[in-house]
Amino acid sequence: MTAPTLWRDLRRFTSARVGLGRVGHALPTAAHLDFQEAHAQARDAVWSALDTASLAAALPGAQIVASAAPDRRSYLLRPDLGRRLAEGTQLAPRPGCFAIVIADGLCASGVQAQAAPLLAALIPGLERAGWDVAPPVIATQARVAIGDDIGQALGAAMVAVLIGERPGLSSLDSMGIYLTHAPRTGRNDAERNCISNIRPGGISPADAAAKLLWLVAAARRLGLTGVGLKDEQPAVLEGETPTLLK
Amino acid sequence: MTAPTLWRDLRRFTSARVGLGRVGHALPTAAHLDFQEAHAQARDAVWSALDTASLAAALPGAQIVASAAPDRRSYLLRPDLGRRLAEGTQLAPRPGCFAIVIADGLCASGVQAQAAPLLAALIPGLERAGWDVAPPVIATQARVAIGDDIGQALGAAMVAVLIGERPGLSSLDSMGIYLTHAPRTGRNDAERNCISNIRPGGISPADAAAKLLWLVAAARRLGLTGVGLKDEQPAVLEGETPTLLK
Amino acid sequence: MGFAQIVGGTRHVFPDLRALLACATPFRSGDALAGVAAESAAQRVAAQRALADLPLSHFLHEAVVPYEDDEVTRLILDRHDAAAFAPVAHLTVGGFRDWLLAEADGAAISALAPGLTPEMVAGLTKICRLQDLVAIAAKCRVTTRFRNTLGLPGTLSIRLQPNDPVDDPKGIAAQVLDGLLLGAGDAVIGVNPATDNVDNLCRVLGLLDAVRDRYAIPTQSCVLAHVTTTMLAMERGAPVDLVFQSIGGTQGLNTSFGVSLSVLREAHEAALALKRGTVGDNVMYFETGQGSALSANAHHGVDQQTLEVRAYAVAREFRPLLVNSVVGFIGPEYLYDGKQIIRAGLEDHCAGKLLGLPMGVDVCYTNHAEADQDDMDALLTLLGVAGVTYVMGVPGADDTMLAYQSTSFHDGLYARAALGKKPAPEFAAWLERMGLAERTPEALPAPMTVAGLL
Amino acid sequence: MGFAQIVGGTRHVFPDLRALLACATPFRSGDALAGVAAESAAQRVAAQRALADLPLSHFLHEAVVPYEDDEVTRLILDRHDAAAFAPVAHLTVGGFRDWLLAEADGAAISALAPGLTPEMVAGLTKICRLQDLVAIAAKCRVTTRFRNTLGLPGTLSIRLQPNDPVDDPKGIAAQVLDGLLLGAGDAVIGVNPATDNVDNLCRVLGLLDAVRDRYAIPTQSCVLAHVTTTMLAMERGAPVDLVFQSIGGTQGLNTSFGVSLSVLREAHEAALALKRGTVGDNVMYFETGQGSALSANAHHGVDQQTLEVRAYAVAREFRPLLVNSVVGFIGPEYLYDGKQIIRAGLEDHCAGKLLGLPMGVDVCYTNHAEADQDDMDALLTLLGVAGVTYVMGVPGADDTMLAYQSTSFHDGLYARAALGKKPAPEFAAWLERMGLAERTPEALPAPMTVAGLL
Ligand code: B12
Ligand code: B12
Repeated sequence: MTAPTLWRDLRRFTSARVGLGRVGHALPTAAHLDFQEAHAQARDAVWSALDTASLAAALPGAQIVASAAPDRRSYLLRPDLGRRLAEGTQLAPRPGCFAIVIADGLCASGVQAQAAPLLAALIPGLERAGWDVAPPVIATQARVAIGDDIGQALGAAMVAVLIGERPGLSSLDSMGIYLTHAPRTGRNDAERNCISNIRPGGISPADAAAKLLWLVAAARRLGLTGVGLKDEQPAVLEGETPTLLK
Repeated sequence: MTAPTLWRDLRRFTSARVGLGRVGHALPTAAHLDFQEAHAQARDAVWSALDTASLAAALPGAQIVASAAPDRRSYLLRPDLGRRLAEGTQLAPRPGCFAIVIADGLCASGVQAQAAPLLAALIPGLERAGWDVAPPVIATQARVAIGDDIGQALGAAMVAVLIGERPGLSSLDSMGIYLTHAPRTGRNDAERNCISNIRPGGISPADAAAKLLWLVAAARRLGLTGVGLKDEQPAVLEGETPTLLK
Repeated sequence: MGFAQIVGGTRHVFPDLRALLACATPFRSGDALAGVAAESAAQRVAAQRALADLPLSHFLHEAVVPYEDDEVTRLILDRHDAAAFAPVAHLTVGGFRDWLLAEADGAAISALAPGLTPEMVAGLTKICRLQDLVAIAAKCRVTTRFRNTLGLPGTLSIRLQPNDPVDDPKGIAAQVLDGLLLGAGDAVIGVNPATDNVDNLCRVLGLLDAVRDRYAIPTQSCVLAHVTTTMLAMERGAPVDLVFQSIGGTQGLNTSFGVSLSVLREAHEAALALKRGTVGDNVMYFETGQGSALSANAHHGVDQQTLEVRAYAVAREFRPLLVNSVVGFIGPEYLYDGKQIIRAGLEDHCAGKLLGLPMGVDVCYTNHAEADQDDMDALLTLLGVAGVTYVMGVPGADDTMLAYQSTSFHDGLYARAALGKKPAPEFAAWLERMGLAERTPEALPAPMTVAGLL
Repeated sequence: MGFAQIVGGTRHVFPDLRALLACATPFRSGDALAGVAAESAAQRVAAQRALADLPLSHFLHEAVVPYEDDEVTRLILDRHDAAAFAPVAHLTVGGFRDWLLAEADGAAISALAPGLTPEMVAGLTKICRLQDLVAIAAKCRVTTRFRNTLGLPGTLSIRLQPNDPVDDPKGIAAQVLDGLLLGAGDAVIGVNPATDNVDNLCRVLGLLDAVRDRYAIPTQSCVLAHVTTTMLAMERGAPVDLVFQSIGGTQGLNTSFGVSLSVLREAHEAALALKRGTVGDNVMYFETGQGSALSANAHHGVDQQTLEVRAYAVAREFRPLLVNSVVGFIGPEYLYDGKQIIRAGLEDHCAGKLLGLPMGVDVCYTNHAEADQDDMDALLTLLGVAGVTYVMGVPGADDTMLAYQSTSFHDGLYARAALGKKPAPEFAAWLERMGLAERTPEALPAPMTVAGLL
């Protein structure tokens, strides 16, 4: 280590907004306007809709449902509605199954792009582990806890909710997965596990599928998800492609 | 002058919020909450409506018209609409008359209470001065400049707009009068004169009528209203009842 | 000439500087009312980017209101000082922001002021965040004098505003005493007269002058009548310290206010001739406010903030003692809510200071706007940090004549205490002498009574 | 027992303390969502008046969440210190506000803290304007220590928050360097781990400890995993300075966060046993935020701000080094826009300080809220004037992992410069030694490289 590293070179190591320089104590104009532009885009992303038809086309057997929130504005201001299925929603029971929910959440694009590749890695793994995997349920204007309603209706043994995470200035395409053992209406967040930041620049769908399979296996062993289930999946060494755990 | 005057005694001399005391640098809690209460009331007053029927009943021959603002919210955000008559309003021409407009403005209660007493003093004075006084026009969702439209439609020589002034914390009942010579659409505010704060605690309707008659006479003499016409009505001595000027 | 900028894959085009400035403005209701606001956040950012890249020198070549039609434009361009402009002549608007934040100090900014046009400054503020508006303004040094010294670093002055719905002398006197007890009045003791009656004006002028004289208060008084009425009062020998007038950024608005540059010039000279100032001869007091030009239909399709800054070009021509933007005074059709009022207040203050003006702000709102005391506390505190020259002081924040809420005398005390600010030095010494510097006495200091003032 | 108050001729009735507190709260979306907000401005004022007249002692007799059902209520009432309460025992809520503003000084407030319940403090803040929240908080003195001293008058500290979407060591290191260059990191260098994987946690803990050690930075580090995961890491010998946990104001919310008082107690003891602090032993870091209890359906019909203050009662039990409200982090369903976020941030800060906590605030917003950088500048500046202990520092204000906007390192510099604040003294001395106190060098100081940190 000899040649001095320039401050702005820090940018090579991260997508975070480092090395921006400064004018007095403030951001230089260019960086400030970059921020403003990103903010305008992220705000728009909140209002983007999940293209349920094309998603369903890629996922044979998928069923499309809606939450009790009638529109986007209600969705944003009434999380209680986003956690409940719309009145009268019918789901065919499938006791003991592994349920999969794909929810738009706060930004649809991440789910739109990554749900299918993730499921392509996940479902075979689940089936190898002996699970009866129910066809995915695609839910719009939905919050994480809608998985409890859906899981209960199906009589599922576990539910994984793939959901659009809120858009950030540098991520309009992030997906999270929330895993809940024995889902039923009224579960709390301490009873779930979470995998977050599934997106380009974050965790890949393949790595996320591997981690989820590890969690599912542990959850079955322990008979629970949540704080009682610690993610002890061995750390993947950088550069090494993770192998699916059985 | 011997005994010291207490700070709070200042309140005897004014309805302004003097002598409130202080806690540190702040208002004492009671004064702070009085303010909050007055604010809640003043905000409601903005949304009060002029009872045009009872007003018209008190003013024989009065005609009721509306501005182009369809509702209160548009009125607040679109002053341009409040300055124009609603599409299709019909007014019978009365060339050379003195026109009187009663407008709700930003708070109806002052006009509601004081327009009639003021006109009771004003109209005879105008008539004594030889004016042909047109029956009052009552205008809702109206701004001052609606008098220009109305005056033009009537072919009036002068128009006085009696209008509800914006509500203050200590005045939910204030009326203003704006006098315009040769009214026509497009007049600006430099071409009007104003009498403001007609209300209990402010100028009485009788004093306002006297001042208006003085201004009308001067305007006729000079052939204009506005900055070119200075209010040189002799100051009324305190306690003395003003006599109507011929 | 037009401007174009690509944002998010879309090409946004702005036909002229006027449109560019308007679209670059953070959203406010008045620009929407005028139909000149950006249609989307993306379009706004595009305009801000294009504006940031625009050379400052461009503003010398494209007027937003035609030179031929408007005496304010002529004033701006004819008075432009190219030598003063030189240090920033090579910069873009974005570069100007960077220079101001990184390099400029108070002296450099003061020297620059005659080289800046209002439109350059308006453009700058449009690409500033609140904190930039605070930080830049805090660097500016503007000092003015009449009977005391306003604008020194570390000071915050207050206009004592004892308005009465009928100009009752007792009501005015009681409010003056209340304000003095609470440390207000160093900027000016200034009454908005309820009527524009000439006798009445002279009477109120006499009252204020007598109060000031009686207690030897090192401050100035003003009655905010129309300038032409004040000129009449001067002719009649009334004791006029400061001449007041509302002004705006276009000739058309000033016409609708019943004034012109020549009327103002005449009034300025008349006031100077009275030689009533003791430590200086800044004799004018101006008020402005975003939205007034649009209200008078004299806005030429220019956004309200740019027009507001143009009003400051009118003000600086007359070396005023005080200027303030009555930011939330007019109503929600121009500044809808607390957020818009807060931003506009900081813009106006910063822009005025950059142009070398002794800027105060009437931190205020009306009852038809979506704002409350919390918003005012925020704006007042921010302005204090930004080094505002003065704010209003109204008993209990309630102006019983103008029907709006401004800052109270208490608010002034809060701001001074929270930010470690002092009144103007001469006035601070007077408060000390009168025993009013520390706490408000429960009984009035011996000679100060309402009756004694009349 | 109920409360009644006449306002504007109407009699408003509030069935219990819970309803009274809720209706007295300035409007916010979360209370509307919960169905507990006042229905009109008049009803709100009525509640505020009735609340102002309520004796503080009443709060010792009426719990807003039943004692039997809730360990937080039990903690609050069982720990109440009657002797400390004595100086204000005779006051109403309104009288308490007056006393705080007029008479109390920092020492009196510190002595009082154990005598205050969260509900008393919540009640107080509901009848305060922003400026009161600023002025009262500015009087409070709360100092905590681990490897440096936080909260001294005239200081403003920054949590350096170098989050990375995959906990990439290089990404974290680059952000740490960026923050140090810009003067951030005296409150803590604290990473939110992307995953809750235990190995990963240990790895990140090791990285942060190595950085701190290598440059002898007088600060502390923290990885904000779930407390039970951090406990596992401690068992495995990882270098844990501070134990972090999100907490709330009801037992039900804490259950939904997977914690309880006994879990926190266990973690506290484990961390104390490590004896890693050099100048003090405040080893806990808590985060809170209005709305979380409602989100977890564990709010018992209590308004969100009262519940937030109850969370501070949980925090103070463990003598934390740092507490902060993540005020705009959760979303518009609880705090709709900049106005609500600004007020809530100042409420939380003031309330926490009164209860003796080292309060920071995550001055922040999400992209689904109606807020922007201007609002954050306002809140940051106001908090600075109020004497906030610390704020966040995120590169360019953009947290790429948590997907929200918080204060940037630049914002920290702005606030310190605009308000004349310094970092914690030990850290300030370190910045001086490293040549980072004045300006950011264009090239990194010799030994500071990303590679060098790994
Ligand atoms: C708001 C206001 C303003 C705003 C108007 C902008 C706007 N778009 O609203 C601003 C700040 C620009 C303003 C300026 C002035 N104002 Co003014 N203003 C008011 C205020 C507080 C409220 C008016 C109101 O609610 N009107 C009712 C609403 C429903 O109607 P509107 O159509 O929206 O209002 C129009 C008129 O009010 C008009 N207007 C406003 N002020 C004045 C003054 C005069 C003399 C005239 C003819 C018209 C006028 O402007 C509005 C838009 O066209 C009143 C005080 C009060 N309590 O009413 C003083 C008041 C009317 N103004 C007054 C004065 C003196 C002035 C100035 C002449 C001050 C000066 N020296 O320059 C200037 C210039 C006025 C002009 N020729 O245009 C005096 C009038 C005294 C008198 N009896 O003559 C009043 C009574 C306050 C006072 N006592 O000082 N004003
Ligand atoms: C908002 C948020 C919160 C809020 C949630 C309140 C609310 N009503 O929204 C608050 C501040 C309370 C919070 C708390 C915690 N959070 Co959190 N949170 C987030 C965040 C930023 C956004 C979530 C989101 O958009 N969800 C999608 C929307 C559409 O669905 P939703 O139904 O509205 O969201 C629900 C879930 O997100 C849930 N939730 C929030 N956090 C967590 C954490 C876990 C482990 C679980 C199971 C659920 C959960 O709360 C919401 C309401 O029910 C994510 C990061 C991200 N970029 O997504 C982290 C994130 C999910 N949280 C995280 C953590 C660690 C926590 C805490 C455990 C921290 C702690 N030590 O206490 C606590 C406790 C969580 C719990 N058991 O409830 C981690 C999870 C890491 C992991 N892989 O396990 C994340 C990924 C951030 C991080 N890396 O630090 N959190």
